[in-house]
Amino acid sequence: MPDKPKIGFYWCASCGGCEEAVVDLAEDILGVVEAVDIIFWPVAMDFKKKHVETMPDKSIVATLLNGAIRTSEQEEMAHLLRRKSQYLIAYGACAQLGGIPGLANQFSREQLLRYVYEEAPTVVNEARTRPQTSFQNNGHTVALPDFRNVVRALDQVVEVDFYIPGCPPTPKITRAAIGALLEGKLPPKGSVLAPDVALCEQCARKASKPDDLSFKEFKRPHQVALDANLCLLAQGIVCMGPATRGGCEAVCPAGNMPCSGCFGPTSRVRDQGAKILSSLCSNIAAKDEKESRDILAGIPDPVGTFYRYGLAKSLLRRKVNLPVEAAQKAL
Amino acid sequence: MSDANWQPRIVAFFCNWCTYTAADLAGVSRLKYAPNVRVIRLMCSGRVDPQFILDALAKGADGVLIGGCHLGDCHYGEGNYKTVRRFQMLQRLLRDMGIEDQRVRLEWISASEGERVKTVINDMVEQVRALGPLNLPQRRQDWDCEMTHLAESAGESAGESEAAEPRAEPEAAHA
Amino acid sequence: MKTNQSNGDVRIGFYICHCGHNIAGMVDCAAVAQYMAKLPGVVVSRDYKYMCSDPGQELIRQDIREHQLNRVVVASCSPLLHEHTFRKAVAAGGLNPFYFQMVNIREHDSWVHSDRAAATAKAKALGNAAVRRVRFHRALETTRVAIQPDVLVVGGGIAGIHAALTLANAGKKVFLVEREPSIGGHMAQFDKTFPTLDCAACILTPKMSAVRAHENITLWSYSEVAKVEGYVGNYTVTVKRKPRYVNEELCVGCLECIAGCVFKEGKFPDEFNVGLSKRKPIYIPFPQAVPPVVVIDPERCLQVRTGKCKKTCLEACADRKAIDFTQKEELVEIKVGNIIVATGFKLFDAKRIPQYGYGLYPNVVTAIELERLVNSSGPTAGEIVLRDGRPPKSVGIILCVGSRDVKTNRWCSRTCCMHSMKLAQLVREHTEADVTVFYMDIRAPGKGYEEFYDKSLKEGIQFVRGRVAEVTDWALAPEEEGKLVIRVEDTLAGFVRRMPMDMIVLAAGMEPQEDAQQVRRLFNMSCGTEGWFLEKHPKLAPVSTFTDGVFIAGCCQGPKDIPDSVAQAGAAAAEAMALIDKGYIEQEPNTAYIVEADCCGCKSCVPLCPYKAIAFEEAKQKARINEALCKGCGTCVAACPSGSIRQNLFEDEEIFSEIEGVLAYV
Amino acid sequence: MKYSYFPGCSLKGLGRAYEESLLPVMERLGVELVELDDWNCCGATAYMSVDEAMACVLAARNLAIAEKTGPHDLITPCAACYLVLNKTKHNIADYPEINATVQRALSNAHLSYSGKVPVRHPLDVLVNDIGLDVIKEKVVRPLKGLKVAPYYGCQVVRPYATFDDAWNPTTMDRLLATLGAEVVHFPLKTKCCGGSLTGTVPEAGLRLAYILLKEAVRRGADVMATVCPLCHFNLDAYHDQISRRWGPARIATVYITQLMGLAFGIPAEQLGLKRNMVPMKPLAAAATTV
Repeated sequence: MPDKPKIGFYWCASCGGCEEAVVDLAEDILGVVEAVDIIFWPVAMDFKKKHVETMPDKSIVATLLNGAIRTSEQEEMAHLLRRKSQYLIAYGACAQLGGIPGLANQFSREQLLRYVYEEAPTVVNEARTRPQTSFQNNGHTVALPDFRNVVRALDQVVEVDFYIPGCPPTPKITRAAIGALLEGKLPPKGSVLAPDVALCEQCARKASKPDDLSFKEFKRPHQVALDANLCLLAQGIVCMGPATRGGCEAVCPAGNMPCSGCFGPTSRVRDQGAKILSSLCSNIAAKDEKESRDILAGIPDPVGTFYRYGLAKSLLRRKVNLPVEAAQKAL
Repeated sequence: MSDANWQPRIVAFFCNWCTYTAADLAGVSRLKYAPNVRVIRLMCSGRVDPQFILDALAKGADGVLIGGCHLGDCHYGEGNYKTVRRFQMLQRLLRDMGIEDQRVRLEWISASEGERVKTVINDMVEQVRALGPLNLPQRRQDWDCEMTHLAESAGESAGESEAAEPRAEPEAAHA
Repeated sequence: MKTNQSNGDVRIGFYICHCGHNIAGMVDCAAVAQYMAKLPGVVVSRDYKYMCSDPGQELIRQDIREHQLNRVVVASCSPLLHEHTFRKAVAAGGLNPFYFQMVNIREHDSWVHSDRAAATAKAKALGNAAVRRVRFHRALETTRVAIQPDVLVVGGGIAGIHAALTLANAGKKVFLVEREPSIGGHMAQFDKTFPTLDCAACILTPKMSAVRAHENITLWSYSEVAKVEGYVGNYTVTVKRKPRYVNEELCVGCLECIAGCVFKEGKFPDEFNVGLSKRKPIYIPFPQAVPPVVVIDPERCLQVRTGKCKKTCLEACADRKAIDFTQKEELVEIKVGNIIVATGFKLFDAKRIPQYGYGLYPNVVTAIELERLVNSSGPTAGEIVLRDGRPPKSVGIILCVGSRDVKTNRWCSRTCCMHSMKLAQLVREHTEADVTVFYMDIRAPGKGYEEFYDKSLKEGIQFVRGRVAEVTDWALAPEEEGKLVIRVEDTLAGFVRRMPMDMIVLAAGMEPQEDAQQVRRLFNMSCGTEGWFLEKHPKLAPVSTFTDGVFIAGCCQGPKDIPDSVAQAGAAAAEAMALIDKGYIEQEPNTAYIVEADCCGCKSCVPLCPYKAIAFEEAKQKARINEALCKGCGTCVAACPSGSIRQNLFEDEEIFSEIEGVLAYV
Repeated sequence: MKYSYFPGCSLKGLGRAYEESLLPVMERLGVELVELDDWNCCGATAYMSVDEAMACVLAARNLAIAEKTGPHDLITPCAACYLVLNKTKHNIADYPEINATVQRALSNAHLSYSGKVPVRHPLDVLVNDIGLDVIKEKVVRPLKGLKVAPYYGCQVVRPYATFDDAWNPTTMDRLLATLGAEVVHFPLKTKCCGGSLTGTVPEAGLRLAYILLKEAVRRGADVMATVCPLCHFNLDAYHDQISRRWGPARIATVYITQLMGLAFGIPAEQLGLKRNMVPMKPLAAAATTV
């Protein structure tokens, strides 16, 4: 019998949720295991990097890589897996868009390290010790990867064939993607494996949408008791649905929370944040500039709200006036 | 990063009915102003998608100028009201992203205010000159240098994703 | 995110115009052409002396054929000027006219810069943008919208009257709306007109009655335009008809009611005689008023104000029953295809220059007041007299009152010189008085005007050159006692004069109407900084505005005399007729449209359209744009959060590629 | 209410009556005037014509002291001082070179002037800050039947017509009406009083003064009201010479503040009225009774 197609999973800067998502396939995972030969999955199986290195190039049919690229090690693995895989698939919002880690592009590496290792209220670190890229201990050298200045989406580091969106991707689109992969029914390279229509279409609250979304104030979910059926925008809640690719079947609105945009924009949009900003602001009901300014004050953190997942892939990518500190020298 | 012969580059979006016409009037009146502004004509300032502004900055503009009819005078009634509301939010966003207010300006210039086109442009060019280059493509390059000690494929693939941007080619990154 | 529209073998022709020296003088056209030739897709790149000339256009047509061009870019003047010309040329070459893009390197480049290198660089950048943009262009069709043939004329002064008659005589239906109870405007108040000295009434009255008699003209006096909606060819206008408490159909203008009014004497300042005489609450503006119908002043009439009056006017009117106190203000809606705005001017208020003593010294009058005094149907039946009834022995006329003055109005009111010389001659005719005209410059540039100036000199009218410092009543010499003294520096004689006068006439200049700004907004016009309505082009489109189908005539566009006003009115009428007789207007195909498959139905766009062109289709749960209603502003396109609304001629990728282009060339 | 107060030389000398009447009137109105400490010559018009920059330095020292004295506006009753201080203020704002000279000089004197402190004329303050209704309340002896010709002179409204029209000011007219006086129509209200010409070229200067006096008489005025020490002097001091040249035109000229004092019921002798060369004829009986 011919070899089953080889599949790899890997994670970079991510929370692990995407790994969970794979496991969320539940019984279906068996079907997958049946159909494929998982040759690399650090979370679940004991394969080492060297195993991958020894494989011939392109011998892995597809690698589903989740997480953003933040360290030299993640970069290196991305390149390695790129070389070894026929298809490299960015799995989940972090790999596709930079995701939550991408929000760190508002700060310099120094700011981040200082906060995390010195200033965070939960930290006790009189010695002000910071992670070193290498560390000597009786003759042995332990090396740590270099922490980069910039958080990157996978395709900002290596070429990517397909994207499976979501934070995390839902079992349904994961299943569909793997299915398509196995049946070789793949769309053109570079496609996002999800519908190209914005979320409202799938949202159960769509019917309750008023014809005139004129915003008199913006509220955040914790500030009000949300009506479980009424369109969230109609309740003055910033819902990214209209600017976000569908495919998740509006699970967040179904859970009485607004869409925060994890599926990223449609293929027709270059900058998800700019677009939702444009549509929300256009619909503000204000007499004068002062009033509109006051209404907009209801959105205290535009970057965090409009680019919750997409900052690294946005048109600006990173706070522009941040320095680029020299790479921490690796040995 | 500013060099001696650096000139600010400003992309302007002018509405067809007021500001673009005012710029024509400035021309007919032979008013002289700084040559740093490149005007893109739209029918209404309401057509100015915030993406255009971000994209212009991302592609190397040092500033962006939006020109529309005075509030209440919009040829389409209220297009410019949408513009000003988007602008208010965009300006906050830009501040958070480290871009100074003076780099992105919204000005109301009516068809008869040719003189104002001149003063606004000269004024803005000087302000931006004072701020120095924004030059995001260059900054991108600098950011990405930290990757280039890895396999050259880094360059290629990075280049891939940056294809839209001139001057971000990997070989440049190596330099 | 390139779309397939950019695919296919794009073959671009680029042309840069020298415009004689206008562009070539500041932009190195050859260098630009060479640069453009190297850009991807550019098959032909030429520079030529005059692209808009026939040979220039022929060049485009030939190249399209010989080089199978499928895109054309012309870098020359403003698209607002010649885009049309070149689209036609492209079409003549067998291409869809919208495969064309124009680059403005004259108004926006060569004319406004003085550094050749920089101007050339800018031209390259703009050209680069156009070449990148034009690849995305698609074949588009212009849509035709039928033109509603009726015309609205706003303002019943000489300009409005002439425009209305011209159109009506050409068989067009005209609505003439006048704010005052009668048409006629300022001209009706004049006694004679320069330079021919023929009587104003004699030439105006026939035109006024013609208006009334004309079957194609609907005259609504004592009415105002309240609302204007729609666009060229299809305006919906709401007219507010103020109650005159007199039925226009029934009133025969016998004026019995005026005699019968409970007020035995006229008690209120008469507008037509600028307050020099008194009228009753029920009155007729002036004998030749059109419509020849009385009007009741609601502010003054006891019945209207208090409801308590013997209403003797009703008895006087008897069985004609023309007087109707039940009249209410009514709003009438009409549909017209074109609008001619001829709302005229307002006289400068001479009180604003206190040193001339108007309102302080009774014998300081304005030119229009003197005009009424000279007029045989005026308050003094044509007698020029001082307030105490004596005829003046000396009259001084001061020019440029409120005009050509940084403290008031910068502009020249253009008519005061001639108007004043006319009055001077009339004063000489009617009285023994010596007349002195105080001027800065005499401006008599019209046909027969300079001759009129000579005539004035020959008739012994004195001219003193100098801006008058003040008019005062304090006497130094005995001969000044009891007189008004003009203090002026005689800039020809070179010393300061004190000249005692009996009467002083102030030639107050013209100003935009009080409500010019509201009117401008009403009709969506622009104003110059001074407040005069702005023409589309100072030379080539003097009666058009930036709003198609709205034209301006007469003094609302700037100070001018009767001949010029009439000429403009004729021009405006002709412009309107050109549109009407064509029968339709071609609409720029810059409409927005929604790609149904892409729309998620979020409704963000629906409330944004000022023309209600966006509807939400419940059946499909998607928004749809009615392109017939869309005016192409693009606001909804910019606002669509999923990028599902697109705009013809202004597609996202077209604009993104322009941005790329202007920044590509450093 | 509190104001800094710059009297200038006149109010301590020839124009003493002006200060003598101003202070009690302001006191009645509850306005506190803080006289600048160690003020100096304003520079007057003469120095300006010799060396404008240095003249500004001179005036600016007073402004600097005012700024040091406190945040409140600076009142200066003498029309000449009022003009010079305002002109200096403008020059400092408009001409960097003058500003440089001034600041250098001031810093040597350990002073500085940032251009704040508005320079105000009492007429402006009385009518626009204090207000006519407040003044009306204080009137105990309305100047009934007293015909007054309001004479402003040139400097309070020209070239800086800050609080009134340059051609036809009416502030004093309204103030006089509030005091109960009958305001004579006086179109010469801003004509030249002769200025310094009365001393240098009398036939020209005094003629101008004569015109004003004669017109005031002709228009039936009992008295002329003024706000400028120099005007007052020209109109009060030369009657013998004037009548010798052009015939009599005898009429008293007093400071507006003196008339206010009378209306407020302040005894004449406390208002410096006795210093007038042409005495003001006693107020009509009607007016003197409360």
